[in-house]
Parts: sequence; C-alpha cells; structure tokens
Amino acid sequence: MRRLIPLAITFVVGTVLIVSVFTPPLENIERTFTLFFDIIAVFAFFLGGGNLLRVHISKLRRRKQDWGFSVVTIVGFLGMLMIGLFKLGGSGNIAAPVDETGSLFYIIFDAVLVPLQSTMYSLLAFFVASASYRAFRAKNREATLLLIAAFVILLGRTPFGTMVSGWIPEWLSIAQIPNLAIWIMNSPNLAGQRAILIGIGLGVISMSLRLILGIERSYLGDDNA
Amino acid sequence: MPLTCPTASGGSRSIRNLKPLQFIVCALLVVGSLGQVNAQSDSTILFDSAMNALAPVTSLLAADHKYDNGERIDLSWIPSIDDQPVNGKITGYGVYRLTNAGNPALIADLPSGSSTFSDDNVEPGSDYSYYIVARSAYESAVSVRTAPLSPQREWLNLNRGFLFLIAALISAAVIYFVQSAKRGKKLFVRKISGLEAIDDAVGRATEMGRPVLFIPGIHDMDDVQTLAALTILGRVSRTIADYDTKIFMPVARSLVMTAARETIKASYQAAGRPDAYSDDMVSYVTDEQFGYVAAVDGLMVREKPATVFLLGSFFAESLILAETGNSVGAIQIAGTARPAQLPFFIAACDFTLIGEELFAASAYLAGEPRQLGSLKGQDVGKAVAMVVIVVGALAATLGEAWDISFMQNIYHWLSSVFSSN
Amino acid sequence: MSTRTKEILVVAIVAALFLIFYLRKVFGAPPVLFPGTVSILVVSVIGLSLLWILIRTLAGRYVERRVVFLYVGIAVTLPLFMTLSQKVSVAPEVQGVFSSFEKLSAGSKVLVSFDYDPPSAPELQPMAEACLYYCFEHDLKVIIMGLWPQGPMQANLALQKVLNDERISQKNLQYGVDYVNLGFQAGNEFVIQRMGSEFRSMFPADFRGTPYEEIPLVTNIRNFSNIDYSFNIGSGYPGTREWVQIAVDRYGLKLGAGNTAVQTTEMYPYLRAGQLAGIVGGMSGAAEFEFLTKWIGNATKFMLAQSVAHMIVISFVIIGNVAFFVGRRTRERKS
Amino acid sequence: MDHFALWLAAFFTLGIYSFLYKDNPWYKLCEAIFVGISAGYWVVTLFWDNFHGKFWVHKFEDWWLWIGAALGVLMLMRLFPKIGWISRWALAFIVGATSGLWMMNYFSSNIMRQVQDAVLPLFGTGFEASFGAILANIVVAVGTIAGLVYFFFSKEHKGVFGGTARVGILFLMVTFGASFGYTVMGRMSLLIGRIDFLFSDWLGLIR
Repeated sequence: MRRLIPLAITFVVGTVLIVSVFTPPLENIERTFTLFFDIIAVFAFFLGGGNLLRVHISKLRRRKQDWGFSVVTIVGFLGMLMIGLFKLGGSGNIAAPVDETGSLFYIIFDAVLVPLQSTMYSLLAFFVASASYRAFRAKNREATLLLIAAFVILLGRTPFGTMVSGWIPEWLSIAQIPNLAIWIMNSPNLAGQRAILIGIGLGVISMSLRLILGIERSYLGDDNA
Repeated sequence: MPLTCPTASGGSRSIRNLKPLQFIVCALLVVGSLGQVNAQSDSTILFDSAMNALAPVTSLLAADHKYDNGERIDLSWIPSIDDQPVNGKITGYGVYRLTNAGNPALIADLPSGSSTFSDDNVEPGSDYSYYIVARSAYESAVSVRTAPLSPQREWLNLNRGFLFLIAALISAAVIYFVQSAKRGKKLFVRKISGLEAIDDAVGRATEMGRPVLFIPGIHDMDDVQTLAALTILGRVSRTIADYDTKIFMPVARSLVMTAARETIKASYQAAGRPDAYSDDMVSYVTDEQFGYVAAVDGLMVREKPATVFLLGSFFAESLILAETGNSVGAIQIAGTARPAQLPFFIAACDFTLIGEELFAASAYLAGEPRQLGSLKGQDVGKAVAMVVIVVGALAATLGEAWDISFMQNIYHWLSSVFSSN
Repeated sequence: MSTRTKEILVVAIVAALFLIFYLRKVFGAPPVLFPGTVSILVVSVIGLSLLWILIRTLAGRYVERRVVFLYVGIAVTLPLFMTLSQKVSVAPEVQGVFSSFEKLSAGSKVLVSFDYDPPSAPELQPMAEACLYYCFEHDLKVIIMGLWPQGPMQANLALQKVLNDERISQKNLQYGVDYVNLGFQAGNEFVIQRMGSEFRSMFPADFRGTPYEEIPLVTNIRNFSNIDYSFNIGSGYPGTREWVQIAVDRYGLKLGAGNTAVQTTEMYPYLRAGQLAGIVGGMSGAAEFEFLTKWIGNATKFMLAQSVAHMIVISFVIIGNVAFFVGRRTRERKS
Repeated sequence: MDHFALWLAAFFTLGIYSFLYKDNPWYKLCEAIFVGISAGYWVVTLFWDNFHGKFWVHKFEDWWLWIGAALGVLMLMRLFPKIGWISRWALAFIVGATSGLWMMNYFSSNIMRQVQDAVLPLFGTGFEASFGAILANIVVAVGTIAGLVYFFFSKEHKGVFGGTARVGILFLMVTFGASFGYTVMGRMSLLIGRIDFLFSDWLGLIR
C-alpha cells in the first residue's frame, strides 16, 4: 500500500501531463503543476537549510577541524536570511522588492556575491588551458580527431590561423584554416550534435515511460521502510 | 469608395457555420478578390488617394482559432488601399471589439501594413464582434463589423495528430519490448564502457579506503537529467553498500537532497545493511551555482575521493569540477545530456556517458529484463528516425534536383509530418 | 626554509606590494605602461620560456598543471601593460557597421539596445563605449534601452566613461536632449514587436522615471520609422536574432550588431542576407571598431591579452603532444 | 566604488585564485562566506518569489494552490521518522510531473525538430548548390546516421554495423573537439575581466 499510492500518483500525474499536450482544455495544467513544484521546493528548503545549519553546528560543537569556517557560514546564512526576510536596511517600504537597488540585501549581493561568482566563473580560463594540455593528445584515432578539430578551431580564431594558411590559393580556400574552422562547425559538428540530440530525445522518452509505468522505482525506497 | 469585395461582410457573418469545404471556397474568394483589388487599384489608386476619403480595410474575417481551449479568435483583413509602402497615408489600425453586443472597446493598435491579429483575451460562451479603424494623420475610416462569434473549445488538438502518432509509435515499441522481455525473451544489450567501469571504480575506492563522491548536477528535480542521475545513484549506492565504501553527496537543491537520501537508504536496506546508512551521506550546500562549485572543489581536495561521479545537468561548472577531480587523482565517470558540456567531460574524465547513454544507464545497470527491454524500444525510435532521414533526404534530393513531382510530394509530406509540434 | 615559511613570505611580499600600489593610486600616480622595447622583451621572454619548457619536455621532464595556470595568468596580465601596436586590419563586417554610422548626418537618431549582462562585458562593453563615443562626437542623438535587466546598467557605466572623456565633456551634452536611457523592459521579443507600433507603450518612462512625453529627445519618436540607425549589442536571447526577425524584417529598421565571439557565427547568415549592416564580433571586432571610431579603449587593450592567452593554450596543446610522444618512445624502449 | 568595497572584492578575487596553487585558509574563508551568504540569498529569493509571489498573494482566489502547499507539507513529514514515508507522495508527484512534462517536450524539440531539419535536398533545388554545400550536406547526412548507429544498444557493434558505429564515434569526437576549441576564447575574456578589475579598478596600475 505504501508503495502503491506513490506509484499511482506518478502514473496519473505523468499521464495527465502527456495527454494535456493533445487536449487544449488541459493545456494550463502544465503551468499549474510547475507552480506546485515551485511551492514544494520552498517547503523543501526547510529541510535543506536546516541540514546546512545542522552540519555546521555539529562541526562547531565537536570542534572538528576548521570549525571556525563553520561559524562564518552560519553567521552569513542567518544574517542574509534576517536581512532578506525582514527587509532590513532597505528603503523601509515593506512592499518594495527585496532586492531593490540600494537595500542592504542588494549591497551584499553586489559587493560579496558578484565578485565571488565572476571569479569562480573565470577559473574556467585556467582549467580550459590545463584540460587542453592534458586531454588533446594523439593517443589513438578518436583522440587524434578530437585534437585536430580543436586545434583547427583554436587556430581559426586567431590571426595566426590566417597567417599560416594564407598561401593556400583561392580555389582551395576551403583549406584555409579560418574557413576550415567554419566548415567544421557547420558540417561534422552539426551532424554530431544532431545525432546526440535525437538520442537524448529517445532516452528521455524511454526513461519517462519506465518511471511513469513504475518499472523504475528506485527513488521510492524500500517496501518495509 | 470604389472597391467592393464579395465576401466582405457576408463571409464573416456565417463563418462559424462553415464546413471545411466552404471555408476553402470562401478563402479562395478572398484570395481572388485580393487579385481584383490589385487589378483595380492600379488604375484607381492615384485618383483615390488624392481625392477621396480614406479607404477602410476590406474582407475583414473573424474566425475561431482552431484546436485551442476557446481562448483565441483570429482576425484577418485586406489592408486599406491607402496603405502603401511608399507615400501611404495610413499610419496605423485600431482593432475594436464588442463583447456580447456591448460598447466597442479598442483592444489593439497595429502599425500600417498589418493584416492579421489574434485576440487571445476571449472566453467561450461570450459573443464577440470586431471592426477595424484605419487611421491617417487627419482622418479615419471604419470597416464593416463582423458578425458575433464565440470562440470554441476543442477537446483534441488535431494539429498535433502526427506528433501523437509518432510518440505513440515509439512508446508502443518501448512497451512492447518491455512486455516481451518480461515474458522471458532474451535481449542483447551492447557494452557501455562507462557503466562497466562502475564496479571497478567503487572497488578501487574501497581498496584505497577513500570515499566516493556523487554529484547529481546542479538542477532541481524538475529536470529529467536529475531523475536519471538519481536512478543511477540507486544502482551505484547498492554497490557501495555491498562494498561498505564511504559516499559523499553534496547537492545544490533541497529536493534533490531529500530524494537522494530516500534512494541511498533504499539501497542500503536492499543490501541488508540499513544501520550503515546515515543521512550525513547527502548534504545540501547552496542553490548558488558557483557557491556550490566552490564548496565541492574544496571538498574534493580535502577528502580526496577515489571515485567521482558527475551525472546530471551541468553548466559552466562542468570543467571546474572535472579538472579538480582529476587533480586529486580520482577516477571520474561523467554523463550529461547538455551537448555544450559534453566536450569538457570527454576531455577531463575517464568515462563519459554521452546524452542518451545517461538515460539508458540505470536500465543497463539494473540488468532486469523489463528495463533492458525499454532500451530495445529506444532503438526502434532510432531506426525510425534513420529511415525517415534517409528516405526523406533521398526523396528531397531526387525531387528537387531532378524535379520529380512524386518525390517532391513525399518530401513535403514528411516535412509537414515532422513539423507538427 | 620550509615550504610554509616560503609561502608566507611570498604572500607577505605580494600583499605589501599591493598596498604600495594602492597607496600609489590613492595619491594620484599615473598608470604604468611598458615602453615598446620592454613589451617586445617581455613577449620574447614568454616565448623563450615556452621553448625551454618544450625542450625540458623533450628531455622527458613534464610540467605540472600549476605551471600551465601560471602561464595563463601571465599571458592575460602582462599584455594589459603593453603598448604593442598590432596592425589592425578591419574586417568587412565591422566596416559595414561603421559605414552605416558614417552615413548619418548630425542630429540623426540612433537606437542602441544593450542586451547583455556583466559576464559578457569584457567583450561587449568596449563596443558600447566606442559606439557612444562616435555618436556623441558626431552629434548623433542616442536612445538607449535594454532587453536584459542589467543592460541599462551597463549602458550607464559606458555613458559615465564616455561622457567624462575630455573630447566629449566639452560638448556639454544634455540628458534627455542628446541622449536618453529608457531602461529595461521585460518581455523579450514582444517588446520589439510592440515598439514597432509605439515606443511609448513599452517605455512609459525612462529609467529615472521621467514620463516619455516629457523627454524632449523622444517626444517625436513614435516607432522604428523615426529611427535612422540601430546598433544592437547582444550576447544571447533576447538579442540580435530577435531584432533581425522583428525590427528588421517586419519594420524595416536598419541594424548593426555587436556580439560575443561565441555568438557571431550564428549571425553570419543574417549578414549575408543583408538583414544586418554589419557585425562587430568578439574582442577582435571590438578592437577594429575602436580603431575606426578613434576611441582607443579596452578592446584594444584586451585584444593582445586574448591573443597571447590563445597562443599559450595552443602552445601547451603542442607541448602536451610532445610529452605524449616522448613518453611513448621511452615506454617502448623500456619494453 | 569606495575603498572598502574595492578591497573586499579584491580579497575575494585573490582568495579564490589562491586555490589554483593549493587549498588554503584564505580560500576556505571565501568558500565559507560564499556558501553561507548565497544559501541565505536563495532562501530569501525563493521565499519572496515562490512562496509569497506565487502562493501567498493568490491564496484566496486560486484555491488549487493549496494542493501544492499540502504536497509541500507532506515533504516536511520527513522530519518525523514515524510518518516520514508519506513524503514520498510529494516525491512521486514531482517524478511524475517531471517525466510527463519533459517526455513530450524533448520529443518535439529533440526528435521531431531535428529529423525535420535533417530531411533536406542534398544537391539543392535544381542542382543549384555549390560543390562545397553539396559536400557539407552529404557529410551532415552521413554523420547524423552514423552517430545514431553508434547509440544503438541492442545490436552488437560488429561488421558493417560496427564500422558505421565507429564512423559515428569519429563524428562525435570532431563535434566535441570543435565545441571545446570554440569556447576557449570566451573563457579567456572572463579572466581578462577579472584581471582588469584587479589591476585597473583596484590597483590603478593600468589604464
């Protein structure tokens, strides 16, 4: 019974959504269910946020290594929570959006989160380089193609690409590196992307059916729990 | 007003009762009259625009939008002959509506040159009639008024008929093979190297006494890729429970945390070791993309996992995580259905599940006949897609290059079938 | 000395340096620029050290990834101090954007849409500045708007910089008369659609809250037909594609585009079809555009950094392959 | 920007970059701040946007929103071990909704749309296509088919079929290499933006 009801819920909800695609009077149900999801996610945050606090408080209590940083996390979390929920340090207008320009919430977002985000994002520049260094090696046929394609595109996007292949005559202009780069992007790349996309579509259909029909039920836990 | 159009008002008044054939005839009449307009306007336009009052729009038609929930009425008309690209007098059109024969209200302002409008602020059960005011800088001209019309609610969207048929075909194939596998038919499934490696990877973590790190992407449960990641987690955590390895699973969404705990707990129970399970295996970090990445990167260098799973929906963080994982010497098994991130996983991880393989993984790992049957069903979908592409491309090539009309028909039919979505 | 002491020492020295630099700035010292010879020297040193790494690799001693990181950092940082004048050859698509600007007479109205956010700013902000500079310098009237929430803020940053330039500040331009920022409007392509009939319906007031009809510059602007030229600076959706499909195709707006490098290839079809007057693509396009408009700004400065960083990545791909083949040879010899 | 904000931003920027050398207390501090503040930021945003904006404001006119809230409360039942199992109902709802919703979305955007785009005359209308375009069309068609063959699960990759599958892998590899090479330049400009902040806005060393 404990298992049957969830399976039934999944089946009914999934089926209704599939049918709604073909049934105009049901077309709003997608939006409704998305709203439900958003509301459930807020409730779930009690569990997530609670867990975050629990983990760091227990680190603090047991004086585990680096517990000092847990204090910082807890203070940051609770502080931001208070400022945002009670709209502290804003314009005083309770109806104003929480992130109105000039409010404390906005200032912290701007002065703390924005630099952290963009710096973390920019780490990619380093990792792109180290990954190219390590991965683009002509180990076998597949890796060689990976290397060649990446190399042509890389070269094609610098003035260097024009320099090294500028001598190629006009009638063979396709072999000039910038042109070759564009050709690779538009032809073999397009084919590969298309095959991947079609495959993904089929994979999703098959997995959704397994879930809706209750063939895949690992997420539901055990019968005796 | 030198122009009259045979369908102007009569057509619109009875449009609701038109049968399809009549509708076509009516539409042809409209098209025909358009030709007449042009033919006449050549000779009359100068005279008309110079001397006469502003011409209103003609052939105003109001029709229920087909296959919707009765929430839209489509209007179409022939623009005023004073609406010319060069030296035209029309500055714009105002669309007016009368609801249940009440007072007219302006519902839209359209630029010159427009000839259609969709009113999507209507309800079934009310009657609406429309007229259009063509405006110039100095004067305006009112068109005839359409007969009252109420939008219809349809229960089936026949525009999506082919979408339904093809979806039903593929679903039926999946279900058929699931059933036939259930009845004991042997199915072959090829090896997927990334999945073959899972046991070894977990075993390695056990031998080295280091934990397994499982990252289910950064999206919430409303992304199918996250669901795929959790179904794989179900199998992986079973192996982990059997081997008695440590698992860490930091997540970026509270719901994913809840679902993942449920999944791992079930695996431990199935392995007969429910007391070895702890909620601490899964922990929520933050919803913020890069905040999560910062924390996971830190966790990787501090805990030095022997095995890292990166399965689910990833964005820019894919490479940051995979490179850090690589730097601590972990075996990495990645998989995503976001084509833009696949190259980074291919470059930085030991095994990568490419798109479809991510969704097939849990079925493959389960090894259960019914699950494997669904994979065979997917292949039918691929076969259909391939056949359509080959036949379609051949027909298109023969038809368009050699001008064979039969082939052209096939080509256009296929195009129309697959554009029904 | 232990590693730890060394590390602390390095951090202390760097921190002290930063503090000195900062005080230097506070007391109004000018920026540092390497003279040409030093720049050439620096580039040669970087090149030679890469060669040295290659030789080490041939000898079987491989570099670790932190060395790669260091090189990326250097490759991006040092060029920012350099004055190497790269030969600027202007691509035809950039020239196309500029020629359309050149054809405008003083007083023409230019619509500039800022459809991007800070992550794309390194590539796009220079285009915005150059465009604004050219418009102000040639007495064109500028109407700014954004389909991205942070677009108009980027516009204000660009305005601030350009208006403070001495060539422009002496013109004493008036907000509301010579330029206006209408702000952000949500609704993506529908905003463009509605603007096709009436700007005011989408922008009842500018970003400061001044009602549309009280702004002298725009009172007489009804829709796209009153706009002489438009420049869209975009990094995705909504962006150039939507402007082309609606404003250009349906309302006949004349449009030039500024895009990130990643996005540019997707826009070439529109250029070939004549729907776009031109495209300024990525950092290199921005540098060319700066050259044409005589606003030497960040793109020219960043361009060198980007090229050098790119070359570093290419060099390390080559070094990586050398390492692989050397490694294979030694492995084969052993077996 | 005033001095404090500049130094704060510089402190965070350098703290994150220090991770490239190795894990250290500075990075840990940045990480702790990042996690704490961003988690708080998201709770607040979710609360105002989703709970307040989508539920609380409409709680009387749209009665059915209470179903969502009820499911949310079911989710919270996990806090009580005895009736924790009931939270699976909410989970079941989410799983059903996600799979039902995306099944059709992926079907129309990934399968119908892609197949439609793939059905094209290889030589153009009346042989008008250039040699390059014809070659490109054929490459795209062959590559798509070979790529799909690679994804076949229920047939062994042997013989002609296996050969085609291997061609498919090669196409996928070119795709991955090209996409990777394509993004390098954009990634570099992110870093340039940060470095410019450090040396121009903060230290004033460059213009």
